[in-house]
Amino acid sequence: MTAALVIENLHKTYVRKAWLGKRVEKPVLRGIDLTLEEGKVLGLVGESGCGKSTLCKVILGIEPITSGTVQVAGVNINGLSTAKWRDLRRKMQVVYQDPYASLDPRFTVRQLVSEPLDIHKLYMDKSARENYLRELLNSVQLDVAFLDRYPHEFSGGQRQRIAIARALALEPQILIADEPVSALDVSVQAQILNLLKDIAQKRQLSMLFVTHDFAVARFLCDDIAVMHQGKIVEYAPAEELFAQPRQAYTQKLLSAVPTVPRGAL
Amino acid sequence: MTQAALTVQDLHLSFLTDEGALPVLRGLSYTLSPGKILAVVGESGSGKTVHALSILNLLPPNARVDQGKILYQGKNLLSMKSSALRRVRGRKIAMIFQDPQASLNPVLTVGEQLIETLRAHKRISKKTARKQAAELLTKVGIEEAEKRLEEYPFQFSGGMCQRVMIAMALALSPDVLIADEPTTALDVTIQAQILRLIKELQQQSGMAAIFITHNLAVAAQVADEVLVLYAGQCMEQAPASRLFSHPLHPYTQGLLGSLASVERKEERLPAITGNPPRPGEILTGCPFAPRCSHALKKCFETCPPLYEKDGCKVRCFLQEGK
Amino acid sequence: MNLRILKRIYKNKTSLCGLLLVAFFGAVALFAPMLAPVQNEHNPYQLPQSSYQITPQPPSADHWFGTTEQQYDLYYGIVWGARLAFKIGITVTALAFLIGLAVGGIAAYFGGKVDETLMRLTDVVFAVPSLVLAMVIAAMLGPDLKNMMIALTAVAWPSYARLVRGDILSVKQRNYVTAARTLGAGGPRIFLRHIVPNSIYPSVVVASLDIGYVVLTAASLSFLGLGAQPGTADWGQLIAMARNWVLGTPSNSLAYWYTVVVPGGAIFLFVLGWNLLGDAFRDILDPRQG
Amino acid sequence: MRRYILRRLCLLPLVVLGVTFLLFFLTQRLSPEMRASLYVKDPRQMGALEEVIREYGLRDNVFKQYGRWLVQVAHGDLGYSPSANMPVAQALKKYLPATIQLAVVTMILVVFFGVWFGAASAVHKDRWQDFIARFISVGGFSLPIFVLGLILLMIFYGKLGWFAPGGYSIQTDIIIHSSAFKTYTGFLLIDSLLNGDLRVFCDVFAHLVLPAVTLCIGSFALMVRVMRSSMLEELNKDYVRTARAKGLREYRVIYKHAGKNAIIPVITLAGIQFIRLLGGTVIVETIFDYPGIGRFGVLAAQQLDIAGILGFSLMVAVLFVIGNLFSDILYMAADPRIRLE
Repeated sequence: MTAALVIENLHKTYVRKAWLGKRVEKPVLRGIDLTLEEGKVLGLVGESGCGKSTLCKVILGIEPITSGTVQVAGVNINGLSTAKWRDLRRKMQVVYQDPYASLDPRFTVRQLVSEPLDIHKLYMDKSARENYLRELLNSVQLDVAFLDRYPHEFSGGQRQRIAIARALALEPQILIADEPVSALDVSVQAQILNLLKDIAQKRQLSMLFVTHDFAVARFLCDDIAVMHQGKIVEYAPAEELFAQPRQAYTQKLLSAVPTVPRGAL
Repeated sequence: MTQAALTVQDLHLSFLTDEGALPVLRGLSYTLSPGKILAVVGESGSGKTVHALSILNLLPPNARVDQGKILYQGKNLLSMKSSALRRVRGRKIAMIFQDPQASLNPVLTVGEQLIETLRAHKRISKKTARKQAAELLTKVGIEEAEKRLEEYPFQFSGGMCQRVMIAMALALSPDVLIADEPTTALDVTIQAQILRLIKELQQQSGMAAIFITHNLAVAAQVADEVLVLYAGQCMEQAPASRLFSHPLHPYTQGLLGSLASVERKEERLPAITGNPPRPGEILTGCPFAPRCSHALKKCFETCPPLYEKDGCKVRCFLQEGK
Repeated sequence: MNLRILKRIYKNKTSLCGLLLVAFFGAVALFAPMLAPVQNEHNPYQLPQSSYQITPQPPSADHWFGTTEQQYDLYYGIVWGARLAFKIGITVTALAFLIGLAVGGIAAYFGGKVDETLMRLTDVVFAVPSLVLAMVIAAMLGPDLKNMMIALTAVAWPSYARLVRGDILSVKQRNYVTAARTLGAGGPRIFLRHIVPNSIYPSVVVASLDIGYVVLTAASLSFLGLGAQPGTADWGQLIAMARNWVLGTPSNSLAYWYTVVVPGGAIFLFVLGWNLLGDAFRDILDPRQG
Repeated sequence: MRRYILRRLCLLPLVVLGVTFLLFFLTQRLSPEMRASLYVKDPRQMGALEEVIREYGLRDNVFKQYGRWLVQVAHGDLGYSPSANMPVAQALKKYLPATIQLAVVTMILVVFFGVWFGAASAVHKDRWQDFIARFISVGGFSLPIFVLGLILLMIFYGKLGWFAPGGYSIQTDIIIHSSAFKTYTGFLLIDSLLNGDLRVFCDVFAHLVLPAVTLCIGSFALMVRVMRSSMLEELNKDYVRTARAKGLREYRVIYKHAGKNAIIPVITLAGIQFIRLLGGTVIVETIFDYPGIGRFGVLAAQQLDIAGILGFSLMVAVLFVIGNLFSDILYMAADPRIRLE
């Protein structure tokens, strides 16, 4: 069973060239080793500033790698040509945190979800395209009538569904979810979490789920990696980690999570 | 019953927009008993923040109080003269906000902003004010207070800024503290520390507090009593222990259900369908009816009153008989 | 989108009167041949001269606005001056905007060294006050209309370059642009479909309303004798001719008030109209600017 | 912070060089004879231009000539100006103080009234103060300087006889050039005070009023607009709400909290404004016959006096550089985030 995502000793340092050649270096990833098995959901949990979003950017090729290797679906992304990157996009897609910023305000839902199809020349026939779009919208529980509306006409939860539909358009094997529910209200958050869980199971997706909320991670993830200042401090199957967290940092994080006293519910 | 620290009576408030006045608060009433923390829980658009701002009349220009009173020591804050209200702000009723770094003036040192608060209400020299400011910082857990007074807000972390805000709020030991989502912007470890700090200081000083949040779990950490707000109306209000053990209103049950728990793995979250109403949406009947799985026909026609029974209030026809 | 803008303009009084002013001057410029019949065929901007008498004459039956020194008819000057103002304003703004769009676009799109050099170039042009640089260029090229327009364009494009570059850079960081990259879209596709529509639109509108400022600078150049030549229907030139008559006669110091007030008023109202319209569009498009 | 100043310091000479090259490149359009005046030391040489052309190789490629010209400028020799019939360097030295004096007085007017009106209009948004400020601001933008200048001249000097044009009256002229009057700084306003001669001070100031008022309208309009939008932005910020929640008096909330932050963009603008003023002096000094470098520049341009034009533009570019640096330092003093970066 080949792993969907293999990261070995990954380093990422942001370099700011100050005047007169003085270089200001800011290491963000300090040697990450991580593997995402196929069909599994890996939770990446950490506080703000631990580098989890940077890791997503590196995996998606938005930020260059300083050192170390990243293999996506068996392909090493270091120094990959744009053509090869384009093919890789069909295997790996992303859902971002801010539903208001990740959708172009001037595009209708139809244009948004069709963009990946136009780029990769899929379902170019008009009726096939229309049916596929309807199918995609249904898979994220969105009313087909929304196809010709603009993002500003939707709530946060609905926009995130549009973003998910767009990510699923290329039928990827790997989904990178960078804190997809953090910006949503609690009731809407639950709907999107259920949706992601169904999609992951139905499509046998391997998902890297980034979050700062342990409770959300416990609900959705099979394994969990705890990240702190650019390093993975603990990596274990979810139930094992929650049963007895080994690292002091993980224990500290877990004890700080506010819980609701469960009554008769 | 000792005199309430603060009473809100039938508060109606709306936003003035191009398309006319959008109602945001549709008759909110509650009493805050002294020495107690009341958590006001609501999702975005529920009107929880605008209600907090109306208490000290910090409303944006396009907000308008249509009806209702806010009583503090028998006087209605809403109709108070601005000079009188100014003596209440900060001295009797203090407030802390969600984004600590943005709530401090970036071009003034932390010391200046603390001293300014003290001297606004007390006739004391700069020197004594400075000493008291240092004590306040130490009290909220900031080391080397003397040195930190000279630093600017951008040299403080989010958690540290919130501690400064708390120090500023408690400078004149007010009777009531209003905290508008004070830990939402903070990491979970810092959030736990700030919640503990607020609880300790509240118990030491015996002041009352209104704690506004969208997260029931955070409310559970500090609240003595919880009020669940939805579309500008109180859906349920009860002592914390009862509300979490026996939630009566379907919305409260839905909220508790959709909150993923860190204690055990759930197969599926019993989420509430649909979306929270946009602020100002015109609603007939019970605002939660469209998303409620137990909704009866009459729920869509008339809005249920607030039934009250031994200290718990709930706005739902299902509770009519009980 | 546009209907909303028109509604907002209509509702806001100041922008409405801005619209009326611009429309009024537009009509005057359009119907110039009817309002003031052309005297000299091959150059309609040549002012008719009723005689060579030096002292300007006050407004009268056949010279509604009076005459300047050497009896150039002010009424004809104002009417055809409006057409010339539009001609100068539109050509210079359009040209300057295109250059600015190219320079700003290239600088923002490529970034790095290209961005640095292009921006330093704009800094150089910004280093000298626009009027001084225009004055110098006009002097070097020799004072006539075409050269003046070249000078004005050379001075106007850098502010557009900076405006366009700023807009593009801010949109470039937006999340939906990164999202497009992760969909596999190439650089040019992202630039044309996502970046340009979201960034250029506000700049185009704000830029088009700088016509007022361009006409103002053109008039200043003519006033200094470095733009239109005496006898052309250019407002700035008309005022230049009024300079020696400002102090009037020993008996009545305001004798020749009209030689300054009439062309001066024309420029003021023209530029005011564009500025009022510009403010309205700036508020509507970017309410945050307040 | 030092790094920030260092960066600005290295950048500015580049800009000045860029300006001079741009202008020098423009002069190439003209015939060598016309360009010869750049290299003339004294008037007698004006006759023998051919010799000057050969001597300075005015037919070589532009870069060589530019290099030679730069070296010459470095030695302070800017050539001879027929329009001012004196060497350019000397003309600049003679006229510069008057322009600086005018610009500084105008700047004080612009900053003081601009900030005051801008803040007032923001605080009383959409009330009468706001409409007046906005009308003055748009009006100021639209009213050409020379129209305003001529009208003011017509009314105040023509009709009422106050504020005569020119730099100073004839009597003052005699006093200034008399031996008793010592020039310390070259700025008449200051020198007259240092010499304790109040009459000269008042006379010079009287001649300054109309030009200053005319010059400040455009910049004042811009300052009001920037201060207004900056103040509006700050007033909506969270820390202003905190200040009110603390029970501070309203004026303290507005001026100490919001004002202190709102003034920062105004300061950076002040540097750029100073340069716009120099642009304005060109017209104002011409209308009011005020003996500054602006008038010198216009005469040079009108008579196509190449040396004069280049010398004038160079001086303006240098003033720009100094003005920019000055506003940067002011900016750092006002904003701790930059100062302690």
